[in-house]
Amino acid sequence: MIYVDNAATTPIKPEVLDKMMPYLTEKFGNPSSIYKSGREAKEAISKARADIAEALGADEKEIYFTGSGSEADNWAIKGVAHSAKGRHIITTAIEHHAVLHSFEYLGRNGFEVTYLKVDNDGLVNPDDLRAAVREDTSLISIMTANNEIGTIQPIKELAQIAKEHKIPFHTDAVQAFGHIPLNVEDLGVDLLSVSAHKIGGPKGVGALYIRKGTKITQFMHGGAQEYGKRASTENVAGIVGFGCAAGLAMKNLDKNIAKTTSLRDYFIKKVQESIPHCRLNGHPTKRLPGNVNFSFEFIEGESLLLMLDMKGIEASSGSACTSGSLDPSHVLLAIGLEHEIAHGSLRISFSEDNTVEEADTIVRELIPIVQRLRDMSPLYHK
Amino acid sequence: MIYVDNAATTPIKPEVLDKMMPYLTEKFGNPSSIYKSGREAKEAISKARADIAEALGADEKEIYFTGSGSEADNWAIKGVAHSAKGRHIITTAIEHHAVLHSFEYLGRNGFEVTYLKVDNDGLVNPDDLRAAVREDTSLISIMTANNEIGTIQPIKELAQIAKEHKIPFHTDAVQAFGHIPLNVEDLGVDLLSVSAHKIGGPKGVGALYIRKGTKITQFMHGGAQEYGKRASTENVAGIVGFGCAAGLAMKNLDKNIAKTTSLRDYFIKKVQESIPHCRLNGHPTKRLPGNVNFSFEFIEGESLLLMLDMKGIEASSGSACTSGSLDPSHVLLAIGLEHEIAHGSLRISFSEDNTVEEADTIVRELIPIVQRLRDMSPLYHK
Amino acid sequence: MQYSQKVMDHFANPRNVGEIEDANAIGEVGNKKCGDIMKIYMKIEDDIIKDIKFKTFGCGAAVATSSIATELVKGKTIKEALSLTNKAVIDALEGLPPVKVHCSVLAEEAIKSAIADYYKRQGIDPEPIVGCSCNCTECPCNE
Amino acid sequence: MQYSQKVMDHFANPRNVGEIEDANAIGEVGNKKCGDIMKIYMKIEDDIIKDIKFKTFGCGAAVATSSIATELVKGKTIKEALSLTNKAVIDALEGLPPVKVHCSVLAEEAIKSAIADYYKRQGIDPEPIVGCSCNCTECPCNE
Ligand SMILES: Cc1ncc(COP(=O)(O)O)c(C=O)c1O
Ligand SMILES: Cc1ncc(COP(=O)(O)O)c(C=O)c1O
Repeated sequence: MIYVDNAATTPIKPEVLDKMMPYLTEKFGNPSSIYKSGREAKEAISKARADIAEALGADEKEIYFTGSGSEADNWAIKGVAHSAKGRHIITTAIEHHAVLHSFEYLGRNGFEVTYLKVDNDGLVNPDDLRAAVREDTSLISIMTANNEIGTIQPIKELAQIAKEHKIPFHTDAVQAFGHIPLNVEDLGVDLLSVSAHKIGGPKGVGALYIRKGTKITQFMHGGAQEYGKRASTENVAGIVGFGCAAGLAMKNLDKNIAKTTSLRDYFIKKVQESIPHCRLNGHPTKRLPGNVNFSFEFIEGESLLLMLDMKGIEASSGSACTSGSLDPSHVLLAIGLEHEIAHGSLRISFSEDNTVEEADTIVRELIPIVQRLRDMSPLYHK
Repeated sequence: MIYVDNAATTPIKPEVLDKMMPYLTEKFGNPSSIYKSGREAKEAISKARADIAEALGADEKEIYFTGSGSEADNWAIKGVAHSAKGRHIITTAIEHHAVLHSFEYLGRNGFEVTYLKVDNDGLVNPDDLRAAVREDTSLISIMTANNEIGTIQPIKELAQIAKEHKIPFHTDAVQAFGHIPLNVEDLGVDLLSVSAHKIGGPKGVGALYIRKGTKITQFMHGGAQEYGKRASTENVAGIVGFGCAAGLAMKNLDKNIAKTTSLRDYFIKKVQESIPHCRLNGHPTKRLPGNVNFSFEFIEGESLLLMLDMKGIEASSGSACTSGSLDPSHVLLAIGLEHEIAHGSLRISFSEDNTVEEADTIVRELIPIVQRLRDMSPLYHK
Repeated sequence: MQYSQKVMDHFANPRNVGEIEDANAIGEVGNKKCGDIMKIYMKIEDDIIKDIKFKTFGCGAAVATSSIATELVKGKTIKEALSLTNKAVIDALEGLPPVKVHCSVLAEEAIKSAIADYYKRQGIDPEPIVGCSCNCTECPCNE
Repeated sequence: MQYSQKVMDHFANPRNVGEIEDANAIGEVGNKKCGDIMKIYMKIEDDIIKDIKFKTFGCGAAVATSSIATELVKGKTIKEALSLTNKAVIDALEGLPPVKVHCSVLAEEAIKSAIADYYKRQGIDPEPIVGCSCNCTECPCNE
């Protein structure tokens, strides 16, 4: 099996699971309990929090664990919007659904939303943001890197505009964290979402960075966990795994970037050389190291994925959440693709564990599959 | 080490961890992905959902996994309140903070809240509920069993009152699920919260039962997971663990109830025989099988816990969330305890894995500890 | 979303793929926006569908429903073919995921569309015989 | 919440627990509602705290701060004892969790309260010397 859908989720790294195991077995105490097994659990969480904080250049007190990247997004967006007076909020047309649907929800509940357009490479134009800002703008949320096409936004420049207008700036960094360097001070963002399962950690754990002084309402009410801001008995093992995965990702960041970037570019070149009528989606260089997104004309994405799966190749046609839905990717439409081309996209997301041999195998299998589907397609004429 | 704080959390059962392991290792696919590893994950979730549904006598389509019991409570309460027209909501004075603080939040945001009183045993009087119901009441939430004093409410009778007035009825069954028989049809409730880590499952997974036709807004926006009602990449391993733990709990329910009830009653009798000035909190018989809650006059609970901890006994002075807080338990105050007595409570929560020998050891250690603290107390006069 | 084995079989080994050079009945339904297009070619003789082929742009279910639908009507009379329902297509495939049911509708309509074309070529108004589905360019995903 | 080793030591082995039969200075601070009550007994001779004992109803930190405070002032002059700050109590215990800082305040006030009692017994108004903290029945948890 060749797994090249690391943007959808990643296997837990063996070192990470090792660190989690004690908290799935004998160290099972509730971190809120004052006795030994409780204190051990609490310390483990503190340690993980410090790891995440360090990875982001943040203070430990600014890191709040959540149950997912989606929860971090929901909390950031609804929490900031609801604590503000202004009723105008800004995001982009290519956000992940966790952001997009949170904005749509606010849009149905008294807020006015501006969705910034992107160019053909998926980039937001800072001038567009400048033009969109109003007196009553109370939140700007722009993702660091896109989950489908991998395009990396000029967050520093965009956050600077927000700062000039004293508007809280949130970025969904779920795809970027652990894959490219990120520093909240350098970027100048006020809120930033991350998720463990995209970097070799477990599913069901995320975190939200909230800059000190940022006004945000509570999302989950109850016990005093997470500095009293996010109730729920902590997913101790999950949090420990997240901390460990973040630490590993940071330790190997440069090495991993070099490796996956060269694998990505090698693969892109080979596909372009061997399959006609294909289009690379996303920015050629400002893109996530592991991300490849191709549209193959005349064919539909799901069929392509199923055929690859039959050959033991696990890839995606966009974000995992949209598979099974009938709509073509909102991201591909936003970068200007025609509907039928948007339907025919393939996302390959490499991790540092993928190899050149795997890339070669994928290309070798892909060529006849694309041809076969084209031969079956009423849109294709040789 | 003697662990008798099973109401705070429980160790993961070995069988449960066994079932989880594949999903922490090779079966790591994203359940939204269409290829093999994704489909495997999706099937595992369906299986777990069926297990939870069966344990509750519900339909699979009525079970929604969440990131915790707290999230299930937050969603149920805010989701129903926000989708209703009426602005009056009812709960009790002894709810867990996840419920209580959600109500307080709504109370600060346009809702009027009635907090039902309880009697000295912690029981809600159905007549009080009848009297509290108004034309514009849009939600009633009453916990099945209390986490501190173990009192089990007459939910069936209370839910019947709600039904007569067509008011959605939610019950926080986090402490009750897996410990006493529960059937949503028999109880007649519309929403019910549960959590995995209280029944030998992992931390960071809960579920909400939502009766078909119940109006509720979405809490977590994003992907189409959980029938489109609760976005987030699923905590697959956690969900699998929850399903397995629920299955085990149901299989052994009668046996476990018999065992822990007799251990509880044995322990209560021994303490009452050997330590003067103590008071059993909660109802003598309508209580959770494993729950014991004593107040020892003249002494403070945290000191008691620390001394027990030094003897290797892990217990609690109330809910885990309130330890470290300065306020005495709102539950103990609600059943009419004086402040200084409310400060001196000890909760022992047995599981089916605790033994008579452990109970004997606890009593043996408890006697001199209570005496020592009393000798140190300015309130105690021999 | 999980396909049955039968769906996967028809997807992996679709029957009757291709075009018929001298087809006397051609139908096309679906549209690019929706992401599913089915084109059916038939050779009808003496009211009997002697040969049938398809070309499909679409998901796994779209391919599988096209394939099974051609199998179900091949060698049948026009009348029998017109009585093919999307339900029969689903049953023959041993079920379809709910989000893919529209593909079975598309397959039913593709057959009808080809037969309508057959009547048109002969100067017969297909509407009373085939029904109104003969010009289906609206795909169910826009509903 | 995590106690330092020093806190745990003073909690597990509190110094100077008990009462002094012939005490000439007794102070009590805190209240039942708050869950912390500290009672200090002193034997003062020639302005020097010759002996000191305490009884405390309260959490681990309340016991530990009582214990360390009595150690810190034992054998000291009244003036030295009055200069004891809650900060010094915290430092001597190598830190306290934030939610427990009020216990160190209570310990400081308990000492002052006993000394105030000493002056009162001698017909001297303690207020100018000890300050206003001598009648602390309001506990910090109500703030
Ligand atoms: C009665 C009750 N409700 C809700 C909760 C919260 O559940 P969780 O710890 O999964 O957030 C708990 C336990 O902490 C509880 O005892
Ligand atoms: C950009 C982006 N944001 C948010 C999420 C949601 O994170 P999670 O899967 O932890 O809910 C994802 C992945 O699913 C993502 O790619």
